[in-house]
Amino acid sequence: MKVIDTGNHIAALAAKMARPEVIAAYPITPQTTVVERLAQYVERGELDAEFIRVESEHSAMAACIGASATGVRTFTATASHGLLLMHEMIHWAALARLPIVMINVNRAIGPGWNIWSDMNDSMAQRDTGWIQFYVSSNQEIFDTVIQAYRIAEHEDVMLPVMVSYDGFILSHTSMAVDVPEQEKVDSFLHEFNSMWKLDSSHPITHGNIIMPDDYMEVRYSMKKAMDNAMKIIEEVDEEYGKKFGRSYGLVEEYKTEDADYVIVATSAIASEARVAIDVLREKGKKAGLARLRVHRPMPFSRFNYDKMIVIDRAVSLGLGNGGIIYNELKSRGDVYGFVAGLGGKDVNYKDIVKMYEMAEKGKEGWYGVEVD
Amino acid sequence: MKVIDTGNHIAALAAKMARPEVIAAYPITPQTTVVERLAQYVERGELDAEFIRVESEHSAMAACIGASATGVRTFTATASHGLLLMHEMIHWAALARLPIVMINVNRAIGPGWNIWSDMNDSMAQRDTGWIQFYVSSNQEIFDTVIQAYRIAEHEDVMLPVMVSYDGFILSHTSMAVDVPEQEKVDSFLHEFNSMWKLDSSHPITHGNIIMPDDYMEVRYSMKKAMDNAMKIIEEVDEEYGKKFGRSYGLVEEYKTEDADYVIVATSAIASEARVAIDVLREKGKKAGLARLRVHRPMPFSRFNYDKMIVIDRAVSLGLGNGGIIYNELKSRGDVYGFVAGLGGKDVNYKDIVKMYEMAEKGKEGWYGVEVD
Amino acid sequence: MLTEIIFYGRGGQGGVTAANILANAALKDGNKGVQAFPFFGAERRGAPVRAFARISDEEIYLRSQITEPDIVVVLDTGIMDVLDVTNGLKKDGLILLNSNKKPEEFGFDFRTATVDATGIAIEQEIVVGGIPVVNTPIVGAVAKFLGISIDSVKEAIMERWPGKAGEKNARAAQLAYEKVIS
Amino acid sequence: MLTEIIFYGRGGQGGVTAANILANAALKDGNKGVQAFPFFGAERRGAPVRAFARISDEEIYLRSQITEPDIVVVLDTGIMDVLDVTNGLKKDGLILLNSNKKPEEFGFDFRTATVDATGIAIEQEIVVGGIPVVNTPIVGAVAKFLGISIDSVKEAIMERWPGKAGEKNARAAQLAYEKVIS
Amino acid sequence: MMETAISYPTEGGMGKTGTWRIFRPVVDNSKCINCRICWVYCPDAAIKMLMDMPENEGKDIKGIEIDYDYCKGCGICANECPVKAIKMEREEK
Amino acid sequence: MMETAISYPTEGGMGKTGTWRIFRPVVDNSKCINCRICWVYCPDAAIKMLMDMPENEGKDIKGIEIDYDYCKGCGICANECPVKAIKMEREEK
Amino acid sequence: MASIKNFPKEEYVLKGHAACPGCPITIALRTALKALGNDVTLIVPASCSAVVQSLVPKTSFNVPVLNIAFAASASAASGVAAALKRLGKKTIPVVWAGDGGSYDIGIQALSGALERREDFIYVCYNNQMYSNTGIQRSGATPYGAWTTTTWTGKKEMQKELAEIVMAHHIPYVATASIAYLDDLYEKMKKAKEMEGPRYIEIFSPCPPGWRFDMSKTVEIARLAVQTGSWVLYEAINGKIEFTSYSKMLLKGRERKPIEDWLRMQGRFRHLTEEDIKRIKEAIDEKWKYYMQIYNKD
Amino acid sequence: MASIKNFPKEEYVLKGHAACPGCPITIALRTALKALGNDVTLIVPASCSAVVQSLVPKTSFNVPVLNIAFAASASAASGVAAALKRLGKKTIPVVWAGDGGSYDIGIQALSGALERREDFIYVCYNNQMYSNTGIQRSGATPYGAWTTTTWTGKKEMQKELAEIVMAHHIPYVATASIAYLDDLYEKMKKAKEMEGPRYIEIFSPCPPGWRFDMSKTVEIARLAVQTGSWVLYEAINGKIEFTSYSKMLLKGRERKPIEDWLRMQGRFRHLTEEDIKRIKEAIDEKWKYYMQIYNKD
Ligand SMILES: Cc1ncc(C[n+]2csc(CCOP(=O)(O)OP(=O)(O)O)c2C)c(N)n1
Ligand SMILES: Cc1ncc(C[n+]2csc(CCOP(=O)(O)OP(=O)(O)O)c2C)c(N)n1
Ligand code: SF4
Ligand code: SF4
Ligand code: SF4
Ligand code: SF4
Ligand code: SF4
Ligand code: SF4
Ligand SMILES: [Mg+2]
Ligand SMILES: [Mg+2]
Repeated sequence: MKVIDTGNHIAALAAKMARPEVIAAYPITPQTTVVERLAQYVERGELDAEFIRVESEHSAMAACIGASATGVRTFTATASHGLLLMHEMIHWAALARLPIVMINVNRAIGPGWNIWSDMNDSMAQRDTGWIQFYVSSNQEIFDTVIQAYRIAEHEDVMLPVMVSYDGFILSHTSMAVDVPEQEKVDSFLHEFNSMWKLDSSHPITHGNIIMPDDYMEVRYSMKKAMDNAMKIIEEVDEEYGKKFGRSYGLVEEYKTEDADYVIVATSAIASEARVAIDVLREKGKKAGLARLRVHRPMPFSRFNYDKMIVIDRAVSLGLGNGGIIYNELKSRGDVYGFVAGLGGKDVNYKDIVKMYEMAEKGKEGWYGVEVD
Repeated sequence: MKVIDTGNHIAALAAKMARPEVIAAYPITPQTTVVERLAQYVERGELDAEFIRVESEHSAMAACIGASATGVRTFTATASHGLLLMHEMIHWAALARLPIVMINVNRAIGPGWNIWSDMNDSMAQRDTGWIQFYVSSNQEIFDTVIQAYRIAEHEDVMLPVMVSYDGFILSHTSMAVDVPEQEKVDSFLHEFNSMWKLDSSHPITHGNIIMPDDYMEVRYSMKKAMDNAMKIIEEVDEEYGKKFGRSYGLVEEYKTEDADYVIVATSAIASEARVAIDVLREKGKKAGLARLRVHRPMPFSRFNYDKMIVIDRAVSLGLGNGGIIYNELKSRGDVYGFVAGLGGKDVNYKDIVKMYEMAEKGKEGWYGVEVD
Repeated sequence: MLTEIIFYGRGGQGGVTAANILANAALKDGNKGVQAFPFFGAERRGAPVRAFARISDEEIYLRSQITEPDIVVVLDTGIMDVLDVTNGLKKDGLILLNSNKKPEEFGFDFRTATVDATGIAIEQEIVVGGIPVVNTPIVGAVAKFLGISIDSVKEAIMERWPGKAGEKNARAAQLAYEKVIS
Repeated sequence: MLTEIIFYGRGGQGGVTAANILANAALKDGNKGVQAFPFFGAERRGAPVRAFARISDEEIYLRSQITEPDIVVVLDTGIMDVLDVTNGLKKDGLILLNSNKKPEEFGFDFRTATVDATGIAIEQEIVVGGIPVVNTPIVGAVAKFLGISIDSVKEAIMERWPGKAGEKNARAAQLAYEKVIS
Repeated sequence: MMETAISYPTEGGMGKTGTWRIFRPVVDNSKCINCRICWVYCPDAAIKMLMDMPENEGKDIKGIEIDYDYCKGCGICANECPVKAIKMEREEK
Repeated sequence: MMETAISYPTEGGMGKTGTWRIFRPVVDNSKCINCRICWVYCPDAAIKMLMDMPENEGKDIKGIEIDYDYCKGCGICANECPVKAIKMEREEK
Repeated sequence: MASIKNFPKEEYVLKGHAACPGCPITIALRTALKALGNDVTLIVPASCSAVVQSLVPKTSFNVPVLNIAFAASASAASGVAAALKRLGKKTIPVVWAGDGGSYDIGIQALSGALERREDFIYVCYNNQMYSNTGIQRSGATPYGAWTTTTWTGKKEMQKELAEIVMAHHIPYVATASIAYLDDLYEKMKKAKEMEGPRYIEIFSPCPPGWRFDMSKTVEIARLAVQTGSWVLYEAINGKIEFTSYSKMLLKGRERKPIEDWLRMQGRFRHLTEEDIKRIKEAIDEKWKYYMQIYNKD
Repeated sequence: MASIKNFPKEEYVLKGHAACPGCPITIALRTALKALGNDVTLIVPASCSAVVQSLVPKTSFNVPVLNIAFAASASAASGVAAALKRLGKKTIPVVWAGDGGSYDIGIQALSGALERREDFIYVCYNNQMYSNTGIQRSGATPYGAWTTTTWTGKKEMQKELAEIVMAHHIPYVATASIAYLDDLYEKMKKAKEMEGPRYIEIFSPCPPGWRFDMSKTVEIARLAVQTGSWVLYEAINGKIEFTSYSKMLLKGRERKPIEDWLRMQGRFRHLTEEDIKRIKEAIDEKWKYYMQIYNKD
């Protein structure tokens, strides 16, 4: 069925169709309509689940942890400061190996308060042990949320998954989305499955004091799970493709085969870049695009291009020019990095064309600020 | 004066001698004795300051922000989960350009509860816009806390500074420290200086809604401050050296001139590695050491070695082998990465010698776990 | 072909709804690419606001804001005192105004159309809290210039408000479709 | 030269304090490198615990735990039932025990020394909550084997507990220094 | 270059917010009894009492002045005025 | 390989915690009145009532048994026993 | 007793701010600042009040303002207070927070600051929901109210934050309303003269959030008091005294029917007779208790 | 009335755990679990109780335990409760938290869960400080007590968390003590049979933290009640009833002198006559109030 709706409502719809048993979330712009819609589904009886209207995001993630540890599928959504306030519990969920799925609607961090798209919020969680997706369309939001549960709950993975997309640009933009039948989704997702659970008939304790050797093993097993995830993500995506007719991969390539320079970007900018590629090609430039869809695990091996132009909407200040993906990919070839679109500054295909042309001249840096 | 005391007590002593006006902190192992000692100084009248016994770390940082914004010097200290709970306010302090100085005593993240050294706590804050030091001895704790105030409050910087060191390994180990006279410290530190402050005779508002263009400028000005910090850190260190006879630089080199492989490490492991270098040299191997003392801003340009062996005590799971510094330096040459010592697993010079010998054979990865 | 549209109105006046209904109607008419989105501001009720729509027969990859629209729709001509609605409008672009005046009375250097959406709303009794609802008639009018069938518009309206309310709104759209002048 | 020492005792018995005083005394004697640190455990009162000291005439860069000590000090021989205090001890290493027995009675394959620290503590009336404080006498005894002057030990004790308490403890250290047998 | 989010007190922070108005309060000062109710409740501080104006000092004057540059037309003044001296009229544009 | 911090219920989680003891509770069961006070207060669950033991079922038996493997020697039992049936003695080692 | 006739003419909320037409926040803040004067530092967490200030680099608040993260107002205020003490200034730190930032996400910082006896004034303007993010339920949302997270009406009774704060045994606790500005002014003045933590909560109906015509903000606030749904009182060192209209109710004036108040608000449109009965009973219960206490004294 | 004679013989706290000798936590938990049975899920935040469990992969608690971050117990419990409801299980989520994790850092999650009317039992064992990190002050630390962050004695009165919780109007609130285990057992049993949020606070003297001989844990707890410094009561739907020894005090039995209690504890060693007077007065004041209420009823 074709549905036309905002990214947030599509996210809520996908979550609903994944049949979580417990949802705990706290409102924050621009995520709010995800939560509102889910509350509505639950109150109208369209989704048979418990909705916990927590009093903060720290509690939202804690409640998901409690529910997941008790053995049910969970969902939450947040953005920006909400995500930051969860930070402690985000680490916790990963170390506890609980397959929680979370939407993060990317929004800049304050002060000053800025409600627009910027990926510093989720990128600042890159070291927490979560699998992280960055998606580019409402359709992909839907498909990725469903995939996320399969991946998170896969016995070789058992890690939480975060699906991020640009605030307003996707969250509040209506686009057409193909929504499959509930039965098809049901048959794609398996019964909830977890690595451990609390059950009074088999009492265990989770999370008491752990000594160094065991701790290092726990961390190593998470590393292995991430390694596995790289494969599982592709397998799940392929199976999804067979069933639903859409798949995306870890990195989505566009005209890269003969490209002189490959633009690397995520999310909305990556979509917009596709238009820029067409413009550049018309100009006779051999431009290509590699859209990074999965940032953790980072699919390093997919980046075998001679020359790359990385556009970052998040920065690690004090790390060269700051671009996070740029810095991570720097070792993979000749890389030009641009930081653009922070705090929701609009980045359109013309800007991207300009960046391309700057890179050709060996330039890189921050795009769109008066650099003195 | 030579004093023999634990890293934490030395940190408290240094903080005291920097004369903060407001301290807000919350106890957490292994930071606790920093807070206890400072409370004692204040209650005994040895330090004329307000000590706010906050009810959480989120509040500790918020209180420092409030005090700093009102125009006084501030101090706090934390570790592990405390640092994670502060995450939102850590970002806030940086974007507000408040020169807060914070000690972080590195400790692993739970679950399970693990109180031992591991740098995932502070490394997970690498994208927050704070200047970050990692120090290797109690003497360096003292010297760096003093330097930190000069750097943070420098008009070309105006960013908060975090000084991290290994839990227990430094925090609870007594070593001899040369403590200068209070007057000398006073003359090294200037009057508290800030970029802005709240004053009812000149009312301003800080942090209301900010639109994309202005926001991007704020971020860019932070980037410039980080660039400046690279220089200022060295200048301050040099001046400190002239005055107190000790200086450290951004990267401390040991026998690197003719080294075949340069070991790169931070904190306690970097100190232990010095012993390993001597052992390796005795074995006839041309080993060198580059101790990374400042991780933000990252002194990329100092890493001009052909072959490096990076030992990480923190991981970004899903980013290759995970080692954070390893991944950041990968583009600087031929780099072998080891992850070691997570959750306080002891890493001694013999382990480091082994890693060196493994790297020589082209091996890298996680050290000290049964890798299957 | 890609058409980009900006709706000008006030916070609470339903510009975003108009853009949404239009996009839905366009989808029904077989357009593969449709987008509708608000201006991403922090505005409160009453303040002038914008909404956007993109319609294309192909998948749309654009994610940026619209700065050079093909069509500009003005729901409340009062805001023309505050801002220049022709800003960025393509040379061969169209301005559609909610007004009972004739197009030429506005003296724009652009192709201009008018429709008395307010009048139609009052006539069809779609008034909420004393304020006439102009977004459904306006969509009817704009559909005409986009070659979108009025039936699709009405269907889209009925989907949003099933029942009585939808019918009245659909009728208003139909009337506007018929009455718009350019 | 680097000397590494492990103190075995119980939580609350003051092993860390002993290590600290020893390190301070060593510093006073001109050693450039001194370290004293607890075993980094999560132990509660009463549980067997360890503390460590390193002493060297040069700067110490080591930051790892001590696994092959030169000297092992046992504050409470009761814990020898629970753990092997000779674990890792260097072949030419020394065991110093708080005991009124003779060294040879323990039958270790290592050089062994004993001092009746408990007896000295009782004699010097350094008893807290009914439990004799053995850490200061034991430091006096161990100093002897390290070539650390007993005056430095006493000075270090007095720095920690100025006044009466310090004096009693210093006297205990002195006595132990004199009475230790090996 | 903006270094951090600092703002300075300014009248018209959001511009002339009078443009947001759909209904306009119109006062009949001859009815006014100087009760100050509209003045104290106006959320936009858009009402001034005539008697508070320096030029009217000492005069026995009744009535208010509405700053239409900023009045957002909420109608609270009209709703609260005890003598119905204020009426809301559709803004003509 | 440890995948996450899971623990299973085990007696002696910290080993034989009786080794922590400095003083040892010694009971004189002839004084005991079976009041259960020591049993209920023992923080280490180291006291068993003789009458609760299966082998003593039905018997009119008085007294307790202390599990020295785990008794940490806190002395609460001795302090609380209403008839002073328990004494704390210095552990001989 | 203060009268609006004597309110200072100074305005610290400047014209042309960003609030919706008919917003209760600026009504409350105008009067509060008239009472407190401008030697204050406002600490404002995420909320409509943060938006109302206008956009950087302009602000409509003519006093120092520290905007702060949602959960952090009372702790940031503790830092401000400590710094002001060090600087020897008399400036008063005043938190200006919504009900969301006070009842829910900021309550830990608030409770901690109260226990530490911080020297500041905490104002909670209570519009009974998260209005800034578009009308979600908060701990202060009353039973039965529609919000976008309680589509069929909230199932739980609201938290009673003023009671909770009183259980912290602080020097001053007061409730107020934007309809009774002389009472609010008086309470702000009293708070200003005291030391230690002081808490004032202001009832603030929000037109878009509660779904009523923007001209009715004050009227609805007034009715809340007159129906006994909101109560005006103050507690100095724990001793409660009713004030203004609520005092008259206590002394016997008849409460207006709660339906009058509920009917005016779209958020209660869906209430069943049963719901209304439950609300009525809760109010009756509350007043029975007040009367009992009052008559005992 | 329960008697220790009838306590179940089952032990859910296994021998050989990691608590200090004389620890009040395991005394409390042994009895609590005897009352609640093993169809529970314990939610334990950072605290001594987390350490007491022993080291991974062993645990001394023979019921399911979810250790959780310090600030997160009541919210994690909300998640557990929701999941159990979905699974149709009768298992009771029981938070087992220290005073630090309840009075200070966990109070926001607690307050939120109470407002939402979550179906769980919250137990706060109150040892009046952060013992796990080595004796720092908490909101529950009494006036005058030495801790490592209040070297000269705490300057503020303790927070009254049970009162604060009561201001949330929940079905069951009770205070208990490790000295009165029959009373504790009874209260746990009552709580077990109820629905919605239930709160029980257990007074728990800690030998290393309060500086007393480890054999005196129970004695000190008993004296706290006998001197009237700690009060045993329960409130069912807001109605307060004193219980056990406190009831006898209410009925006129004489309170023991508070000095007896203070003198036993190293943490109060430095108190001046004046301090003691202040403490005494506060207790007298409290009891005067109780007596008043009691005699009025
Ligand atoms: C940590 C965090 N979570 C969520 C938000 C989003 N947020 C901003 S304001 C707000 C609601 C504020 O409600 P209230 O405090 O009642 O103030 P009001 O908007 O009603 O004035 C929310 C949920 C945020 N800024 N930070
Ligand atoms: C966010 C965070 N801050 C601080 C700590 C350190 N910490 C662990 S337990 C504890 C004190 C616990 O006190 P309480 O809740 O009273 O329990 P008790 O130790 O007294 O049993 C502290 C401060 C932590 N684990 N997490
Ligand atoms: S209509 Fe509203 S904004 Fe305008 S003057 Fe009246 S009260 Fe003020
Ligand atoms: S409310 Fe009416 S009578 Fe009172 S001052 Fe205003 S206009 Fe005059
Ligand atoms: S001494 Fe303590 S641990 Fe041992 S049996 Fe008695 S009460 Fe139990
Ligand atoms: S307390 Fe004493 S009398 Fe009572 S059961 Fe124990 S040993 Fe027997
Ligand atoms: S939503 Fe309500 S509280 Fe917020 S600015 Fe608008 S009227 Fe004021
Ligand atoms: S410190 Fe106190 S509460 Fe903690 S385990 Fe020891 S006795 Fe128990
Ligand atoms: Mg609100
Ligand atoms: Mg405690």
